[in-house]
Amino acid sequence: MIALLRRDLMLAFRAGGGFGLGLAFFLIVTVLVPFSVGPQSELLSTIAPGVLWLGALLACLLSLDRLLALDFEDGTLDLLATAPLPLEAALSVKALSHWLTTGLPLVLAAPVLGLMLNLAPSGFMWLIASLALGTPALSVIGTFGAALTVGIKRGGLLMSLLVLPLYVPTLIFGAEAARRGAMGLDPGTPLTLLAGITLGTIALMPFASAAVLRMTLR
Amino acid sequence: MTLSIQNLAVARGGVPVLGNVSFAIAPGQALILRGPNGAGKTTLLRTIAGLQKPLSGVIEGADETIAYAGHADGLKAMLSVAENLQFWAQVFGHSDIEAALAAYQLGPLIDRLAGTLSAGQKRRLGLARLMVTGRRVWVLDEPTVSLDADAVAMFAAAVTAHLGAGGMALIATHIDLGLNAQTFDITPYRATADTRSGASDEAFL
Amino acid sequence: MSLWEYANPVKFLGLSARVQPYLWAAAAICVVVGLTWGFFATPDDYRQGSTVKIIYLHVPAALMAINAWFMMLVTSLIWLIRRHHVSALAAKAAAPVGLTMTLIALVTGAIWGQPMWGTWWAWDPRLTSFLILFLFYLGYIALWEAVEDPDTAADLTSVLCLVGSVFAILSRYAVNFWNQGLHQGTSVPVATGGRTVADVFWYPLLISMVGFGLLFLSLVLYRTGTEIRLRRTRALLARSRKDV
Amino acid sequence: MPELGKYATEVMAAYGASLLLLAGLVLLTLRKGRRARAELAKIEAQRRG
Repeated sequence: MIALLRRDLMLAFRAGGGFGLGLAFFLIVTVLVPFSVGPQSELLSTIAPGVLWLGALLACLLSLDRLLALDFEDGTLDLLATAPLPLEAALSVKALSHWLTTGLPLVLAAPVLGLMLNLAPSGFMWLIASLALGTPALSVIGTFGAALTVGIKRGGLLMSLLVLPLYVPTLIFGAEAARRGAMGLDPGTPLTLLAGITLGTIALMPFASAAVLRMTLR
Repeated sequence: MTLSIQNLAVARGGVPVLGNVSFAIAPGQALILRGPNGAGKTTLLRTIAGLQKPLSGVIEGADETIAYAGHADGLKAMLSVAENLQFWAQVFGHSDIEAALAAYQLGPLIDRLAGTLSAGQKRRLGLARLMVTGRRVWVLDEPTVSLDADAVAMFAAAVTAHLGAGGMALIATHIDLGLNAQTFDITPYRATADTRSGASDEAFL
Repeated sequence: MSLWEYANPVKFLGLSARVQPYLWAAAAICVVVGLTWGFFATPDDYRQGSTVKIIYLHVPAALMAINAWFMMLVTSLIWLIRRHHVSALAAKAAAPVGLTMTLIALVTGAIWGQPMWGTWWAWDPRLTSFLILFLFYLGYIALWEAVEDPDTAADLTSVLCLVGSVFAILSRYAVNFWNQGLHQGTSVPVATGGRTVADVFWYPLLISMVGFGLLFLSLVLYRTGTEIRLRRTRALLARSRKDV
Repeated sequence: MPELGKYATEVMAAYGASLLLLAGLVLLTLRKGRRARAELAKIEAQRRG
């Protein structure tokens, strides 16, 4: 398992591995927001938590179709399926490496972008907390979407269509927690629910993803 | 432990292609599969490797013993030869890649990125992967594609050494490897009406 | 004789051909009677005026939108557990019907909302939930269309339906949490235990709901038959290619 | 025609749109069904003939 994680991380950091693409996308989307809604700082500060959450979600989505498609094309998935490592574990590791290369940098970059969007000072801590809690769920759910569409030619668009509705609860609770934090309200309830979703998906989704992947590889 | 196949029927895309296939491979033995294109060699090998379910029949001795090599080698272009090999060794719980490197004369290429190798070199790396799995049964689908005569000799030597150590091999190939092995022609086993039961679309007929 | 015998596609076609004329007739009668009664012969609500007549479309469609997904969930489970082809194909057949019902519920809801709430669209929890359901239907149908091998498609869509159901319920709670809405309480008594609509509105509504249910059933039976014939065509073609 | 009062447009629009959608669904269903029947009949005839 550690070997797989190391390999995936190594691949992500090598040239052409796509590390940083999600981050750059996040940056650009956030920078474009003031251009589209106007530069008024009150408006920006109201929508900042939501915009940052949506940007992070889209950035996660962007890198998902590389997650399994490349391994499918070069036969790695076939070989992994015959390896002693259970497919559930392999997919959990894949989701983890996706989070480490996409989700974690987003969490770390969010405060900087929060500054640019005039996020209320009380909101920073909760923004980071909600993203840190929520982005793992995005990676795990995304892995399921990637497994569903891995055998389909040009499956990227279809994957977005399948994954985005599944992201709704995570987005609602995550953005709600960040928003309440920014408004100085107590974000405890949405944050707890978000943690619940994250833990639940981490525990259960790999089984669904592995089941689906076995069906595709047949 | 013998690999034994009894009355196996396999399907491709829901349509039965082979039926009533039976054979056994004892330790130290190899079996060469032959048959025209589209006869179902790949489907049969994938079924034995556990990548798809048989329509019917029994496969014994295949649990966690098979190393499969298909048309794709599972190599990453951005990793070096050693890194690719080490990765597969670790996945299978081993760490020694020296023997595999030596058998396919990959030593001089060890730091090259796999993406910069020629097709034949990639294939050699893909076959070297089998040696680091430590698995006893090699299931190989057209392993000699894009190999030159020298490389085929390396491959034959590697298989012979594997058999000598009590391993087994099931190889679909058209060329003569010079191995001391039985051949098994799958042409007569094409699925017929009475072996078709179990096909997924049978209910619609 | 067990119910599972009708899981055989040919037997299913026979049975469904026998009951379909009655079903279609009953569906047409109920829909026409319910809607005509509702449209022509019910009084206006003292608060909502004539817009209350939209209820005879909105509520049955919304009900069937959810029931269709529930039916797909059950048939998906049957496919995954017992691998009966009819079950998987019935789920495939039901999806576009459910999608249309969801769309009707959304459109009538929006048209109703305009005079009542003063806006075409409000991010009311129920409307939003239906929008999410709509997206799930779209994804489900798109996945069926995208996968070539029919059995793999059935497998994948079944798992998507299962996982989607869990997330749909999660979304429902999330949306409730996110916005306590404008929507009036439920009008269907089974959900609340007490009826909230007067008898004059209730009987035509009931007939309408039965009608939409029967219409759904007829459509699904017919469409399942179509899917079975398409699969049979495919199977025969595959065989003739192999036999040549 | 019942007296629909000031909401006539809305009510008519709701009924119109819904019936249109239902009719569209039924028509598409029937068309697809007919085609499938015809195709299957053709292939079965070929097999017998």
